[in-house]
Amino acid sequence: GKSESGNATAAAGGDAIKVGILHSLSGTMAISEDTVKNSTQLAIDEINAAGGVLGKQIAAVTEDGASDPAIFAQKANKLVSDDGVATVFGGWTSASRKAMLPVFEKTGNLLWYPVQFEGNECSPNIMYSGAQPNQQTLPAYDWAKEKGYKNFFLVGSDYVYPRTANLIVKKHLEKDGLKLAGEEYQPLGGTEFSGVIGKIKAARPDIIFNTLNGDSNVAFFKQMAAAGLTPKVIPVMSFSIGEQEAQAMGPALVEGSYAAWNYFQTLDGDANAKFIKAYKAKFGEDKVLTDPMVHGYVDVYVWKAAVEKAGSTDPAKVRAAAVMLDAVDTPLGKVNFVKNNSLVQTAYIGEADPKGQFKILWTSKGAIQPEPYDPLAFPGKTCSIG
Amino acid sequence: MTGTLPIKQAATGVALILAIAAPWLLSAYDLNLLARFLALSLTAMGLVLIWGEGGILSLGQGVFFGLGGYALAMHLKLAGLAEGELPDFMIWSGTEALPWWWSLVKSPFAAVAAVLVVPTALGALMAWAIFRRRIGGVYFALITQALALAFATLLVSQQGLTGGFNGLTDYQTLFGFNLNLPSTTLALYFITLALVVAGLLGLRWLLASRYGKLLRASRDGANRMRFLGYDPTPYKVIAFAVAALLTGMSGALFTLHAGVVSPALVGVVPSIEMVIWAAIGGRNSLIGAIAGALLVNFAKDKISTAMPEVWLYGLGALFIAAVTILPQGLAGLFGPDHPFRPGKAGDLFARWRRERAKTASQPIAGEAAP
Amino acid sequence: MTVPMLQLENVVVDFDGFKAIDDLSLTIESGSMTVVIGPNGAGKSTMCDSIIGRVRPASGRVLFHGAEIQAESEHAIVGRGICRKFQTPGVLVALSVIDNLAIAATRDRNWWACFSRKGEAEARARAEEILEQIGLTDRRDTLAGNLSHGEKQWLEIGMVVATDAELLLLDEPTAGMGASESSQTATLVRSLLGKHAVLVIDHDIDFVSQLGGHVVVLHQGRLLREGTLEQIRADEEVAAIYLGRAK
Amino acid sequence: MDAAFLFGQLFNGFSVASLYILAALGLALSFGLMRVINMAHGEILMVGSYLAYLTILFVPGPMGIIVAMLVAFLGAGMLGGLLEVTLVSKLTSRPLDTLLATWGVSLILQQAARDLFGATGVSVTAPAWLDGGFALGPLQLPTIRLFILLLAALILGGLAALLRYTRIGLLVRAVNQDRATAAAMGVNVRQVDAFIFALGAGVAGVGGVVLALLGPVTPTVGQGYIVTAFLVVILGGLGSVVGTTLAALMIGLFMALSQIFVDVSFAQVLTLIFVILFLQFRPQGVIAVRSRALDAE
Amino acid sequence: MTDLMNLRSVSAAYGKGQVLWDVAFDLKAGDAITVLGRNGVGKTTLIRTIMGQLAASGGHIYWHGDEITEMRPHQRSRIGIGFVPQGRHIFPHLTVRENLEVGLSALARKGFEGPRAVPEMVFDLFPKLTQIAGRKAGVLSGGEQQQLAIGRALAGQPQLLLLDEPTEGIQPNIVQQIEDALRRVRTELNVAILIVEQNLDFAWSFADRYLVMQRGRIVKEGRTAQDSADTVAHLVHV
Ligand SMILES: Nc1ncnc2c1ncn2[C@@H]1O[C@H](COP(=O)(O)OP(=O)(O)OP(=O)(O)O)[C@@H](O)[C@H]1O
Ligand SMILES: Nc1ncnc2c1ncn2[C@@H]1O[C@H](COP(=O)(O)OP(=O)(O)OP(=O)(O)O)[C@@H](O)[C@H]1O
Ligand SMILES: [Mg+2]
Ligand SMILES: [Mg+2]
Repeated sequence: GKSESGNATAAAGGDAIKVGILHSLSGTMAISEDTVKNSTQLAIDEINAAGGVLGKQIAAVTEDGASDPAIFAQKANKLVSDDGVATVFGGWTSASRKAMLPVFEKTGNLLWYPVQFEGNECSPNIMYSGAQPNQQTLPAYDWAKEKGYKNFFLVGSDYVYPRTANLIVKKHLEKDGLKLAGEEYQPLGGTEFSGVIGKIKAARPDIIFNTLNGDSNVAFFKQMAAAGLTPKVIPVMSFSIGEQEAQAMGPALVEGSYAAWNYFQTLDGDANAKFIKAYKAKFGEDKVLTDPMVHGYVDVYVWKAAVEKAGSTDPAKVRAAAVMLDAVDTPLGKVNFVKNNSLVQTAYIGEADPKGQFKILWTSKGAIQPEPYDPLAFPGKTCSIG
Repeated sequence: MTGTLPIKQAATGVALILAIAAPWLLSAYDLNLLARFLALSLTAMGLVLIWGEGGILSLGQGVFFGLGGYALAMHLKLAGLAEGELPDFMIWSGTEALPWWWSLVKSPFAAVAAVLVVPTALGALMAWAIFRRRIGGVYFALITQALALAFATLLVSQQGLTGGFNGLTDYQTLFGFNLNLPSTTLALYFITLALVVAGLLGLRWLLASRYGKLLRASRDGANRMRFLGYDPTPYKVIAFAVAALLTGMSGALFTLHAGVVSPALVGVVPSIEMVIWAAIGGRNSLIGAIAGALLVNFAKDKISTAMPEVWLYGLGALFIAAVTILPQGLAGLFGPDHPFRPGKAGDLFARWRRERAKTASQPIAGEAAP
Repeated sequence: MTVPMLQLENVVVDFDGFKAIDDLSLTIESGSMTVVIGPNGAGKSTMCDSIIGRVRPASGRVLFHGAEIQAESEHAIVGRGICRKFQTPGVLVALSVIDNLAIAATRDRNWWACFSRKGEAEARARAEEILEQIGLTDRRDTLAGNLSHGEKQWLEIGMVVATDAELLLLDEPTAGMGASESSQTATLVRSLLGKHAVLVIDHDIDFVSQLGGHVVVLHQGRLLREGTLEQIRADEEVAAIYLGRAK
Repeated sequence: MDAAFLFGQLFNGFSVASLYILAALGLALSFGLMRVINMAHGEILMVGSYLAYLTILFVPGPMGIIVAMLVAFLGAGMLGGLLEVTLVSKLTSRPLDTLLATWGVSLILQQAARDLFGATGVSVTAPAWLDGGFALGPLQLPTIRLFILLLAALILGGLAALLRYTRIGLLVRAVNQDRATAAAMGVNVRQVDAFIFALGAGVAGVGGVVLALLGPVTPTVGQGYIVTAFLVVILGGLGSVVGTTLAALMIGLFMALSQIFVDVSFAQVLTLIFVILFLQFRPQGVIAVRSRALDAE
Repeated sequence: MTDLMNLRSVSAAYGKGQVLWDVAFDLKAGDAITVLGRNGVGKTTLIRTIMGQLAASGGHIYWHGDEITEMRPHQRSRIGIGFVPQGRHIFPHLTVRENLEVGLSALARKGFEGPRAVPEMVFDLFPKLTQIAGRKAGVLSGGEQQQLAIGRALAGQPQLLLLDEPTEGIQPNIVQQIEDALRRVRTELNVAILIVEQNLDFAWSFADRYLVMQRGRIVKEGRTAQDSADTVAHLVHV
């Protein structure tokens, strides 16, 4: 929607708490980030309707990061310095987060980042609510190992998340004496997979770990199918295909493939049912819900709780309060932030059904403590905050 | 022409005074934007030299922009590290030792030298290789575009060495100065402004010299030049190298002001946007180029804030307008035959009269010769 | 015996199997005047091309003061002292008439010289002088691209003269000129002799006769006849293939 | 590395080349004719893809894809013609400016697609008769790839014949060489321009359908091919059809074969460098055309 | 009988620089007019303006009494104006025959079509073209190209032929052939001819009327039969 972009929501009077929402509303990432913006906005609206925070309304200032890290940094700077927001919800790609990080550290403000990522970062000014590798990649790996797969082929988009996630997977393969059948990267948005598929055929893996991002997935699954390699022939475990992507790609294409997330729309629980209902009511019945969207939604509630606990919107106090909160019930299940600014959460593995929803095959034993640095891949590195 | 000159000079003077006073007039955020965009205007001026004067359209200026930006950013990354430590991204990419070419920019002086030398040398080499083979025009434009793509793809794919898609970010000190202090920011702004003014004057001088004429001659008369005993290649090579130098500086300064350099700044799309700054400002006008860079980028910032979806339509329309309505860019509005001159209006009127006369007086068959 | 200024030795120019110049040998002495005539397509322009480096002979040699030049780059050949006017006029369209001449009149044509002022005044003066001679004074500051065909022709002749090259190759200098302009050109060309050697290609026999000089007839890439204009005019074969009634 | 893999890559090379041919032919035509580089060409591919998507919504079933090709050919062709008449024709003899103006058009078309269809990619499902593949020894050749190869060959042949043997082909070539004179000989040059532009766009539209069969249909689908398509055109030399074909084959094979040794990203970098180096040695491209003009560069 | 063409105070300009001023004259079918003047007076500009390659900035041009001032070049060609440009401008990469076929476009009513066969008359006038019909025009010599350029214009069977210095750079015996051919075109086909020519003798013997231009204006016109060539020589060569 165009109406809420740019300036503070009209509803908010002079005495409102300003917060920033910073996502790509244009460019290649807009497709994904727009939905997170929506769910964040939904949470803000709900909170405002319920009386706001500390008795004040929340006024969201929305900015467009335009899928360009430099613009993310520029706009983060604007939100914090010019608009004077209390905190910012936003970011999707790690590149944008990395570009914004210095801005938040310099200004002492706080960013809530809603997407799974590669770990290896730990800033006091960022709240990482998306999965750390040990909450998504490694659980999926352990699951595959348990199912008896021995020969892993890694396919990813060419950027930091897939490369680092795969680095971790490779270390674990090595330790466990399993086989790396191949590792291939495709430029972001790339759609020509004939070469990669040639290599997959030649290597005959037991399972493919797919960290392709965005539209490349469509091309990958189509061309795999054309080459006779459906998910039934070689299982595929995807890390960036959620409900929305499955829907957009045409569910038939991904049917039977696996995905690892901390949220599926099919999860049980009242909080989830309520969230789904509210979102659909606001944005349309045909909409589906995904993991990052839920994180974007949850972040706002956690921020609110922290502000109320701290009795202030001061970012440092809010952060300190946020990591001390008790676990709360959310569409994700019970979650809470811990000292390394990351979220304790449960991992799930789902199998895509013909409607583009996921049947949950496996659930981790309880919520997993976040670990920014995998001890095997990055020995000796720890988070220095808190 | 003579009548418009003093106005132009006065306007330039006022602009300069405003630029000097800007730190006291603008908010910190807008000042930062101004600094960034002034840095970008160096790239636009480089394009005036090669495109406007030399007739060489480069769609790959992002390469030089990136070389300058990365050269400095590499240093900035190293400057924040303790002895023996690796930059963060190398660790998570599994790179175990610092590549030798990284250690070259360990000293800030070496880094500044690299910013100046690497783009220039590469620009010269590339231009020499291509122009020597008498490749020009659209061919050159497309080859440079491919280079920009190759460069960006390479940066992304060599994550362990370049920071990949994320690029390089999070800088702390330069020459021992804390980049986060407002005083440093202010100093950097003035350095940028000074370099822009120096670039402007330097290019003015260059274009007025005999070199400028020979460059223009080689634009569409390369063969004729050869048969007058001149080798046209060096003139184009010099132009390209100078533009690369300016663009490299531009990239380095931008990186400082923006706090990040990444492949998103160097690829096909940003490279074309660079051309549009020069096109909007006026491809034959240095001042126009500065104005173009500032205007387009401020517009982008403001419009995309207000209406993100509209920006792309706006940018697209700008491209089209720049070449159809204003082929000489904004500078064309003030040039010797700007559209607001009464003479033009007269011409339109003449055409209108003719149309009328046409309908009124069909000739009578067999009309005698006068 | 001294070496002649320019020597073509058994030059062959081959265009995908078609021999535009076929085993041609020719000598030009310093300060002399040579007129080349011959039917359209005889290879006259191509001969110039092969001297100036625009096409490369398939075999044979081109010697300038005894040095082989057939493999040198165009500007290097010009640098040795050969300059050529093209059949279709070629001028530096983006520069004014006077700048065209000044650039041609500049002695030091190395690229680094363009940053120094040395020799500039001299070149300018020479350019102004030639501007007079070619009658384009009132076109001094016009962009060369905006000249008419004939004016370009004049300008190009002026440029070639301005280079002060030892050997001037003029390919159809009077094409598109009227009779009186042609004789002006003839006067101009004759005034160059002695200091310069000139090779002229032209189809205008009146003009050729005003030039005097040694006449060479090319036909199908080969040298058909050589001699004075009188001898050539008297030649039956030349009449048949070339002159027709005009003899 | 086994032989099957090597032959597989060879086949992939041809297959990729066929995509580039479809993407580049239209460019080559307009480049050859008007010296115009149409930066919006990628978006014409995109339009073709979306037309395929829409057509298949209305005409499901096995023949949907054939209908889609017709629709895409006509639709994209009309768009191309419109673009030519409204914009490109105003900029003749300023090729570099056309390049920029059409880039502007490409931005607008991309955003329009985003507004119309959403930034999310949509997907076209290939009909069943394109599923599966042919076994050739140890090789499994996907039917869909074979189909595209055949299609590219057909279109190539058709175009070559059109240019070579028809009157319009002759006029196209004449305008190609000297527009002002062609006009003075009675050739309606604007019509010829518009025709060739529309034809090239039509071919691109069919290319777009093919892309839709292989990958997602997104507002930026054309961008992935366009830079390489340009390289194919300049490598081919002066917009000749044969040259374009050879160049596409060279690039396709180079890309596929280099992937034996390196990953896709790096193969792309190598391919670009290969083209640049190749032009160093043969600046006129694969097929060179001679001319006597003094300043024909 | 209607005049073939009338020019009424036609002016033309390149950008802001006016080159033609108030040019006016009439042509009847079968006329042969020569335009004389020194270099740069605007002869080519006049021809290009008649052909429509350059838009008239003022005045009117009529063809059989209908105004054609705003017509585009190809339309003028189709109503019967043939053109042989200065510098020939043949299509270098087309064969001789194809060049001639392009000339047939002048006979098209609309669209791209036109007859396919080049009239025999062209080969009859220029027998050389038959021999080299299959060669690429770009590699022909100047004289061959000139014959081709004239043949190409004639293929469109014009009523008026505009020739801009057709003998420039042509070997003497071919100049004669061209002259002969042009005479035949005039007498046998009754084509009006407007010719710009530097060769005063030829111009005088060929044309029956002359126009002398100076600085973009017609300063003198008359009949070649009445005046001697010498009376205009001083106007042509200033
Ligand atoms: N680049 C080329 N490619 C192919 N053939 C060529 C080329 N240049 C010239 N020729 C051929 O070489 C022959 C000689 O041409 P050239 O131009 O030298 O003739 P010329 O004697 O100068 O004729 P003219 O008097 O008409 O200028 C011609 O038949 C021409 O077709
Ligand atoms: N493209 C152009 N742009 C600007 N001015 C031009 C252009 N072409 C010709 N002129 C100018 O117009 C005037 C008339 O030129 P035109 O070519 O008509 O002369 P011309 O009589 O044909 O001469 P010539 O005998 O040399 O061919 C000249 O002064 C010339 O400088
Ligand atoms: Mg010649
Ligand atoms: Mg003329």
